[in-house]
Amino acid sequence: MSSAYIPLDEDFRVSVIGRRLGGVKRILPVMSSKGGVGKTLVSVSLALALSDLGRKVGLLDLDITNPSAHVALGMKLKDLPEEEKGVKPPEVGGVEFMTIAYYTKDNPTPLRGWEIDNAVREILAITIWGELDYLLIDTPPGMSDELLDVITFFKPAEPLVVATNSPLAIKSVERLLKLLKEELTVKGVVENMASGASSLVKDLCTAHSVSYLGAIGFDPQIDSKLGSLEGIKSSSFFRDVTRIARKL
Amino acid sequence: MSSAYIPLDEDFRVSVIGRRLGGVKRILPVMSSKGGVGKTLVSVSLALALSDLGRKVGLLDLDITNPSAHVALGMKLKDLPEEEKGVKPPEVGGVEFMTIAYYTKDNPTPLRGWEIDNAVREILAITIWGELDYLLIDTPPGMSDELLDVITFFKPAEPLVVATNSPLAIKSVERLLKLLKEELTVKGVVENMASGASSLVKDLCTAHSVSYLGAIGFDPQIDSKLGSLEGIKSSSFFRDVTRIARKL
Amino acid sequence: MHEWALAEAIVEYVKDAVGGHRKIKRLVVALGELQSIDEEILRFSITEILKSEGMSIDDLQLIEEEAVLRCRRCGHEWSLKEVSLDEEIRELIHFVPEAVHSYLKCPKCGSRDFEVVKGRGVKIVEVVAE
Amino acid sequence: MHEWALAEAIVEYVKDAVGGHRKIKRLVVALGELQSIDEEILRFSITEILKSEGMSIDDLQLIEEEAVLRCRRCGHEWSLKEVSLDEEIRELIHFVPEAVHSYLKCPKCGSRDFEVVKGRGVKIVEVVAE
Ligand SMILES: Nc1ncnc2c1ncn2[C@@H]1O[C@H](COP(=O)(O)OP(=O)(O)O)[C@@H](O)[C@H]1O
Ligand SMILES: Nc1ncnc2c1ncn2[C@@H]1O[C@H](COP(=O)(O)OP(=O)(O)O)[C@@H](O)[C@H]1O
Ligand SMILES: [Mg+2]
Ligand SMILES: [Mg+2]
Ligand SMILES: [Mg+2]
Ligand SMILES: [Mg+2]
Ligand code: NI
Ligand code: NI
Ligand SMILES: [Zn+2]
Ligand SMILES: [Zn+2]
Repeated sequence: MSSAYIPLDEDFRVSVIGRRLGGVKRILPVMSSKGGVGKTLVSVSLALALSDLGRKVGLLDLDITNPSAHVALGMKLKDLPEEEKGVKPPEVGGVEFMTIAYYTKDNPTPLRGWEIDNAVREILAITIWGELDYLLIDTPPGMSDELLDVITFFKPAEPLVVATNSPLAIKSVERLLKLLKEELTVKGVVENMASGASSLVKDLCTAHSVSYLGAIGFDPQIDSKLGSLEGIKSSSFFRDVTRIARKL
Repeated sequence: MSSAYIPLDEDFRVSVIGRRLGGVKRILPVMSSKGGVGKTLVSVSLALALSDLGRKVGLLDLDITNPSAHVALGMKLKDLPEEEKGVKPPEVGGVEFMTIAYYTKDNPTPLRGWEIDNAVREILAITIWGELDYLLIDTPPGMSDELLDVITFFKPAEPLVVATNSPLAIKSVERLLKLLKEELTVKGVVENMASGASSLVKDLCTAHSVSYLGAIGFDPQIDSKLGSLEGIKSSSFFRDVTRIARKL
Repeated sequence: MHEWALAEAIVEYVKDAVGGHRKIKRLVVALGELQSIDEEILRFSITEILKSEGMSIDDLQLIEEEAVLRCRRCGHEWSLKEVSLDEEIRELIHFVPEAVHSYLKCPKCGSRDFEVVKGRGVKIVEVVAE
Repeated sequence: MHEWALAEAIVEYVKDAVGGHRKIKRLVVALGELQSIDEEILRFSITEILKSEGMSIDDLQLIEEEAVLRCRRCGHEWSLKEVSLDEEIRELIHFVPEAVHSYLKCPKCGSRDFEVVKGRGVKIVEVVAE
């Protein structure tokens, strides 16, 4: 069969990933098996907020079949990233930003799992990050290739898990916390679209002994501000995220 | 390599799928590459609404690594489905309901793409649906194995695409419509969490020549009603879904 | 008795494979250990279904295939003997073998990112028509 | 010149593969057609990086591998000659070969659910130390 996952020790690309991440102090994947809880907005805003706080920040969109961080950031995808002994992630709002969308250009890109895995390895092998204080990783929902690859290739990763107080999100996040805790240390849970009335997310953190990192309130304006850095930075969403950024 | 996708014509399970779906009049996958737009709530509510309207309905949760339709339906996952020359989907609220969660029991179930594909084929081969007017399929976000398998195995499928007016959802749905239209006829788009103020979803339908099937308003109560059939049926969400159900 | 459903699929496949032939000389089916298929029920089901299709079979071989699992993270290979899976969980895996990822971890490194290299479930090895 | 980054990965892998050896007798690398790797740049990069690591190489073979694609839906197999991919798109695929799914469909049935059977990208075929 041709459609196989290449074992890690037989893939030359894997040998260089450690070195590519060598200048990165902390790796924070933003995760949640539930879709639509705000992973993309949290990772984008957190990257911008940390950069505003004077840190060197990278952002990697690993939602390979549905990348959207560039839409939130308002990137036009016109130019290819510069090549210099590898691919230099273009800078946006002070953040080094890498996404497969530079190459797939908002076309539908249906990929089977092993193709996603292949794309992830390729991107990690060719992307030349500068010295970074933080590398944030936007991840897709579900519990499949991208997620497993994040656990495999980014060490030590400190996942930020995003949850809302919807019962469906709580159930998904519970399963994710269980999985993550088997393999690494979870940095904490961010509550999004918090209403104040529900303590479901806090209770979840207590039950699973993970830190509750703070809440982001529901921001009815946020959608209209996406695509503009000034827009995002003027939002109450961003103000709440900045409060969380200070704690990282 | 062992981890390969089995070619369709070499997989004995694939030979029986057509027959398993032989008694199903219409197949409606509920899709959206964007997470959290309401695929699960729409598929669950639509199944209940069509059943209330006197139709024979089946519901299949194909969100293999993050099944949640059973949570919305309040299924306890205690008993296994009955076996009788195959697996009979248990009935809930008049709907024949099948999910991998009967077997994975809300444990984390990280699966690589080819494993998801394998699970889908297995489930389709062993599930014995009764005569159905409608089979609704809940699908995961992204554009990977489950989605490609839905296109492969369910023919003729009439996808219902769920969108919200968030710019990130619009972009994802645009890519999905482009893909789907290459291979089949899209039944139409359902707008969820509609505010009335935005025409983004209607504009999308016009631009891509697909039907706009109707809007489901934002229902601040819906989360508190999940897990109870009476709860769901008493919601404004359900009222809006029923209006759409009548048009199918 | 969901073995009946798998037998139907096997017969459907075999019918295609042999074209119009009514007599099957040999059918070899591997039964992966992980799925704990009931060999007698499967044998009975295949034979009955073939009969109901007006077909006959000379030699139906059901061969067991030991399960081998390999960790994608650390490379460790193991068999089901190395781990404990109680009866109830085996029953769940019986229906959808991928459910194994809900219940097992690599015995060496604890990862669930392992794959079933061999012995997952039912596989047709050989079909020979008369 | 992102070939340099791939060359670094190749050398990293080769260093592991040959243990402490400083002299590479033969290194064979297949270049899948889909990725349009610049052979000369890759050769130059590998040689330079090996040198900077205090290593030498006798025989560096870069062999081209034709791309074969197969439709998962209809089974059709095809090569890049059968389809048109303009220069700009080849450049995008050059960086991440999976991007091919954004630009190509099966020439027979129109599906994007195809796979690259052969000739995707760079692959190490053989490493022989002195
Ligand atoms: N705090 C918030 N207030 C209001 N809307 C929000 C908030 N967070 C997220 N959203 C909405 O949810 C949508 C999905 O967010 P996104 O970051 O794309 O989630 P994910 O990446 O988890 O799928 C956004 O487009 C926005 O409409
Ligand atoms: N019409 C609505 N009004 C209010 N909240 C909604 C509505 N539709 C969905 N939601 C919220 O969005 C969450 C995600 O819905 P879900 O059906 O799980 O989306 P998906 O299956 O697309 O990921 C729900 O748990 C609920 O909190
Ligand atoms: Mg996202
Ligand atoms: Mg994204
Ligand atoms: Mg869902
Ligand atoms: Mg679901
Ligand atoms: Ni059985
Ligand atoms: Ni290049
Ligand atoms: Zn292991
Ligand atoms: Zn085809």
